[in-house]
Amino acid sequence: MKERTIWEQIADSFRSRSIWMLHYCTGCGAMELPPTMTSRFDMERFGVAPMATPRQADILLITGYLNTKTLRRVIYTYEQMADPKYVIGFGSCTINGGIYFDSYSTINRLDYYVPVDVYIAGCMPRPEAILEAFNYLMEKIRKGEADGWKRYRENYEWYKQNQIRSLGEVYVHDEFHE
Amino acid sequence: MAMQELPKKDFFAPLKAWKFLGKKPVTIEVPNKVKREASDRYRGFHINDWEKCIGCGTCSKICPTDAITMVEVPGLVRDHGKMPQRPVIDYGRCSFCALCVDICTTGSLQMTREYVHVSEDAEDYIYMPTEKGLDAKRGVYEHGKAPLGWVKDENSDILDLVRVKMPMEEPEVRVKSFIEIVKGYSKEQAEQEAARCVACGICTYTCPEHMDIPQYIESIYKGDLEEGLRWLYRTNPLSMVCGRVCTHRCETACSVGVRGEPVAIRWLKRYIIDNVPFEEYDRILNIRPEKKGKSIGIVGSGPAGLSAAYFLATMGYDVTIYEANARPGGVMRYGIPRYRLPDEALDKDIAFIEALGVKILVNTKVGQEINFDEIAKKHDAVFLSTGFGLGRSTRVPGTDHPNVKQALPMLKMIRDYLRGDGPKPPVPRKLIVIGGGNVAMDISRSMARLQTMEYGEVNVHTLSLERSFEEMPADMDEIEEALEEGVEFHPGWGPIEIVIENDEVKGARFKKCLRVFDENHRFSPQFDENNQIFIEADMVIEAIGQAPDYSYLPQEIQEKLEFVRGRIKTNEYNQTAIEWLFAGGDIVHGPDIIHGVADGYTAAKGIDMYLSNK
Amino acid sequence: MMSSMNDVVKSLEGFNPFIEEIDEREVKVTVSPDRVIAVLETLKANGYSHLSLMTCVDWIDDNQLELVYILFSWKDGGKFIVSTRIDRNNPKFFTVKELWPVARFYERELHEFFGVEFEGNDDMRPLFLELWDEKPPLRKDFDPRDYSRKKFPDRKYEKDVIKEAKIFRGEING
Amino acid sequence: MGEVKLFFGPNHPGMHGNFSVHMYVEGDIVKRARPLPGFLHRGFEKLMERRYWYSNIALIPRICVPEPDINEACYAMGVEKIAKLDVPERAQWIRMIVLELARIANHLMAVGGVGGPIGLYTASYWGTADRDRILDIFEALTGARVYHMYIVIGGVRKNLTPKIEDMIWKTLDYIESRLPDYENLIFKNRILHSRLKGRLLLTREQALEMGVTGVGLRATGVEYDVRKVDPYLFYDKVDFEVPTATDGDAFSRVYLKFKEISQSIKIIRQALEKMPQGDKVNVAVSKGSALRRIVPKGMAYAHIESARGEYGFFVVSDGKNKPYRVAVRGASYPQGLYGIEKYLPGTRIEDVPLWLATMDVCAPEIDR
Repeated sequence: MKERTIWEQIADSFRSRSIWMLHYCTGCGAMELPPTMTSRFDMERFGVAPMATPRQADILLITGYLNTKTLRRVIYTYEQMADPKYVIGFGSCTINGGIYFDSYSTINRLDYYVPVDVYIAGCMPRPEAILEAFNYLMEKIRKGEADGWKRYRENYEWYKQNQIRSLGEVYVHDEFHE
Repeated sequence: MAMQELPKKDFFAPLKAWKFLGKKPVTIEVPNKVKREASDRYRGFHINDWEKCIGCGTCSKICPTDAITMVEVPGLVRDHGKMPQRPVIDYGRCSFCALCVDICTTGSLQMTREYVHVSEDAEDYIYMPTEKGLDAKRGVYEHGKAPLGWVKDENSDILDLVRVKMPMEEPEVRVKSFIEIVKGYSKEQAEQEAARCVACGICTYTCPEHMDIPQYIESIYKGDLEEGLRWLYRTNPLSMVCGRVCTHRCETACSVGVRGEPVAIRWLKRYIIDNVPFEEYDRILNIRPEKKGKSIGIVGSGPAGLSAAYFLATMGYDVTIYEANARPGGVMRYGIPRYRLPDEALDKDIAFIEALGVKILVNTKVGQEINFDEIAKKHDAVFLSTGFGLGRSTRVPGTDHPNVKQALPMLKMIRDYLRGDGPKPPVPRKLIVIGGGNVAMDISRSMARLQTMEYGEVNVHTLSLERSFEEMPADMDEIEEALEEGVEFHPGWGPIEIVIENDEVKGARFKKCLRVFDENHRFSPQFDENNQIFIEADMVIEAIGQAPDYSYLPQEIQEKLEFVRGRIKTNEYNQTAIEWLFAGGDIVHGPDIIHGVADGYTAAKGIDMYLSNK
Repeated sequence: MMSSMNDVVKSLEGFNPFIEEIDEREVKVTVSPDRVIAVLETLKANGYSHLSLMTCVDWIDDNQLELVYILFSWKDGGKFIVSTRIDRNNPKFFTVKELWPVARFYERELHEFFGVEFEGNDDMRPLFLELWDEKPPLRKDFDPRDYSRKKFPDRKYEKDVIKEAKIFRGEING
Repeated sequence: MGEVKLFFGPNHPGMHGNFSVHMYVEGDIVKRARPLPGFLHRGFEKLMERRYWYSNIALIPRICVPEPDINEACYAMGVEKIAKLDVPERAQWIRMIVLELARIANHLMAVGGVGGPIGLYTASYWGTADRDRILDIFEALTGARVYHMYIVIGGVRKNLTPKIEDMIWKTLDYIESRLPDYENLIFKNRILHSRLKGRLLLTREQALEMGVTGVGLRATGVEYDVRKVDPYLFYDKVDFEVPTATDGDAFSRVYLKFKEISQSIKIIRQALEKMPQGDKVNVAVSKGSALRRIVPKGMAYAHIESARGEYGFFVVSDGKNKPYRVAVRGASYPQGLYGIEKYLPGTRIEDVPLWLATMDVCAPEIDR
């Protein structure tokens, strides 16, 4: 890994202290996000807060399984996000397909399509585990190790090719299509 | 219900919220290492007790996510009832349903309350559970201290631990005659019992013959008996016999039996045989070997001889069996009592073997009717399976009296009598049987039947050196059934003498046995000479073991063979020191039918190899 | 069977139905395809106006698809399972969207998952799947595992789990 | 002003779950709307055919995430109906307790959920925090917070211990004590009134024609509740009311959910009192290990009143150890698909998330 300049180190340190997650419930793991966000577990004390639009968000939470239809939107969303950006994979499904390993519509491994910075074990992970993952990610950002976005840029061709293999085409459907 | 109306504008209404200002805030800092402890039943990460785990792989079968794979661990031994595999869990699949814990045959797989595992490397999510748990790496808890979460209890258990009860004749009924005790499963019962099997295959390893037990049980479960029959005949031509009287070592290894009653493998085998019509065998099994033009001689038509004959015949050899008795079958025909193994069952098995072209020459005792050398000359290879035909004696004073009998000849006499081949055996009013093995049970129960038929009451005392039923070599079911039929047991007594008055047996005296085996598990009984009993009897039957008879073998052959404690030494293909001579059954391995069948199988392979290479 | 359901069953007699009682408040009515709409209309008129579910079962061994309409009455709590079988190779049936407008979506779903065509319902666009390129997925001869293997690769772990486990157990030093 | 095409969702903070509505709007008014489901389609009905009757319990709770227990109960009841299985009485009471706790949790979440789109975040915070108390009960009873996998064919997996019973009593008391606060701070709140009152009106005829069940139907004044009309478990042995309203608007739907919480508390208390003691809480559907337990040939439809309406499982068995076919009736299927197309045009853009929130459109159960 390249040596970071002092400025980059300072920037990383700031980045790690205010990460904004994109508010997109891609799968069932999103069910544990409301408790994590609200008073009981309160993720805001770590500087993590929900954000409505991809442009302003730092992290993308893939909360569990992704079916092909969602994956297209996720790729759109991920590419819309500004660098540096990070991805957290929730639960078994993002690692190796989880319980939907034999489903005809869900993907099996997330890092085949977009780079993943942290995985959380569990089905679904508890809020404490989610907070642990946030802490872990912050630590990684601080050390400059969370470089998924760089990998996506460097291996763009590989990722694209995988996306096409599973999706046919990355394309967003319009219900009216007139 | 009156709908909630918007309250009138009240200036102070928003101030209601202020009442929470006075409340003490509840803020708990997130601890650094150990997160909030999960509940008692939490389904967290797995642990597996490697000592308890038998590697049956049931967890991987039930897993709805295909997360568990069984991986062989080098260094773990494959043993009776144990496999060297251990589960590996993929947390990229696991859904934490705990079905694996609930179905675990041994209870070794459990879940902890641990739930935090975060990593950027997906490789960290495959894991082989040990006693320590996943935290052994992170070092969150002290080693092995991750508190247990979800464990199995009797409600969550999804293994079926209770056997389908085999319908049997009532003791009062069965003791009056020699009708078969076990009635056999009905279709429904057999399918229910087959459903208990988890198809782990541990039994296959334990079976001397390595029968395809999970496969034929699955055939029963699916209702496809023809397929089941094919599985049976792949390794065992005496399924009819084994389905009734096998010592079922497989059931002692059965993984379901670790916590509950093992699957009734033997009865299921019997169910297939009982329910496929004999006429269909030829069509189903469809054995059409190419003739090889070589011939094999087999001495003795016991389990080993018949099994070898079957496998050799399927390979295309011409097989001739020499049998001393009037009927083929050996111990199955003359040893095992009729209430356990009816003649018809045996006839069916033998008939099928004969149908393959095997010649069985009965009343041909080698050494009398035909010379061994003649057999050796006639055939390309010879297989010996003459069994243990001689009884052993305790040699206490008085055993030379004519009313002190050996179990095997008595059993033979009873069977001959029952099928009308021989005279009625003497039936004493009071009988002593010395011995604690299965032969002792057989003779005790046979005599009990004869007594009931003759006098209407049972008076059989069975004494053994072993001091408890558990120690006795006989099967527990046998002992229980004998008890039900009225046989009286006296475990822990050794004979001193047979009391003879006026040339008639009056009874026998016994002394208390203190121990049977010494520290090195060698047979070395010790007695308390002061503690003696006397039991009245008109007849004493000794059933303490059998011995082989090699008198039919010519001297020069006997000299060439190696003997180890009365048994012939062979190589792994049952080949003796003489390369064309093979041996099997009791005279090589013992002590039961299934070992004989296994010997026949390996010997057939050995003979085939020997003849193909010659 | 409840008496109120019994009356309804009697009114269906003209359609030559095969009646099976599943439990006290649940009755299965099997009729030939051409009579289904009439039976559904009769049941709806008799209070069984709530279409709980419309679905399909693939009986591949009989080469048939079984269409199932489950009707529920809010009045007496009875359920009618109306069933009919159509040819699996040429699955065509009639729409019931005039009776229950929501059936339009059920029919779209069945078209997508089983390939059933509903005459009279022209909106047969895919509902749940996007760019589907195989036979209808809920048919019995479709193997989702194969499809998943082909399109969505699994992870191949490379870690030496045995070594790790032995280190955990303290058998070897890591 | 011309019509503008607007994609609402799936990635939108006002969206409930992963769901999308494509619409044409003119100004703020929706002109045409079409639902676009399928973002959560996992093919459950296919996957269930590939797993054993028993191992399906790992799969089914995932069909509906906010209230997973209804799936387990429905599936179990359907199979029990085919197999004509007698479930231990205690297990039935425990199931009722679990289902009602799930209803409370779901309604708390829904009351909180409506706070999101209208900007009343107190509701979200309170609802979610109080729901967590119920999740704590679930964790103690079933071993997991969200996916309980607790109700199985033939009963429940583990017994209800006195310790957990005590926990339930205390939590119920707590939640009951909170209800007046909810009433005051949320349902007397001006924001809620001005945003929900009189919005998204639905008449009884419209609701019945659409096939809407649950609070969406009861808000139009009918007392149609599966628990009353077609009682399952022991709902006929407990005393409870079905709250109804006549307005048929968004506000009354939310308010009915809130009212149902106290009815559920009432049911659980009765169940805890009436429940017989015992150790046995399940029976096997047939002899054998779970790998080979079979269900006799047949088909049955089991439905229950979920927090969102009638939820049903249609189960077909061909006598083997795996289901032949399982079909799921998601409670929000009519309002989530047909309802959006038919009743959203004419409303304002900001009412769209309210339709999803107050009619309880649950994306995973529509998609499956």
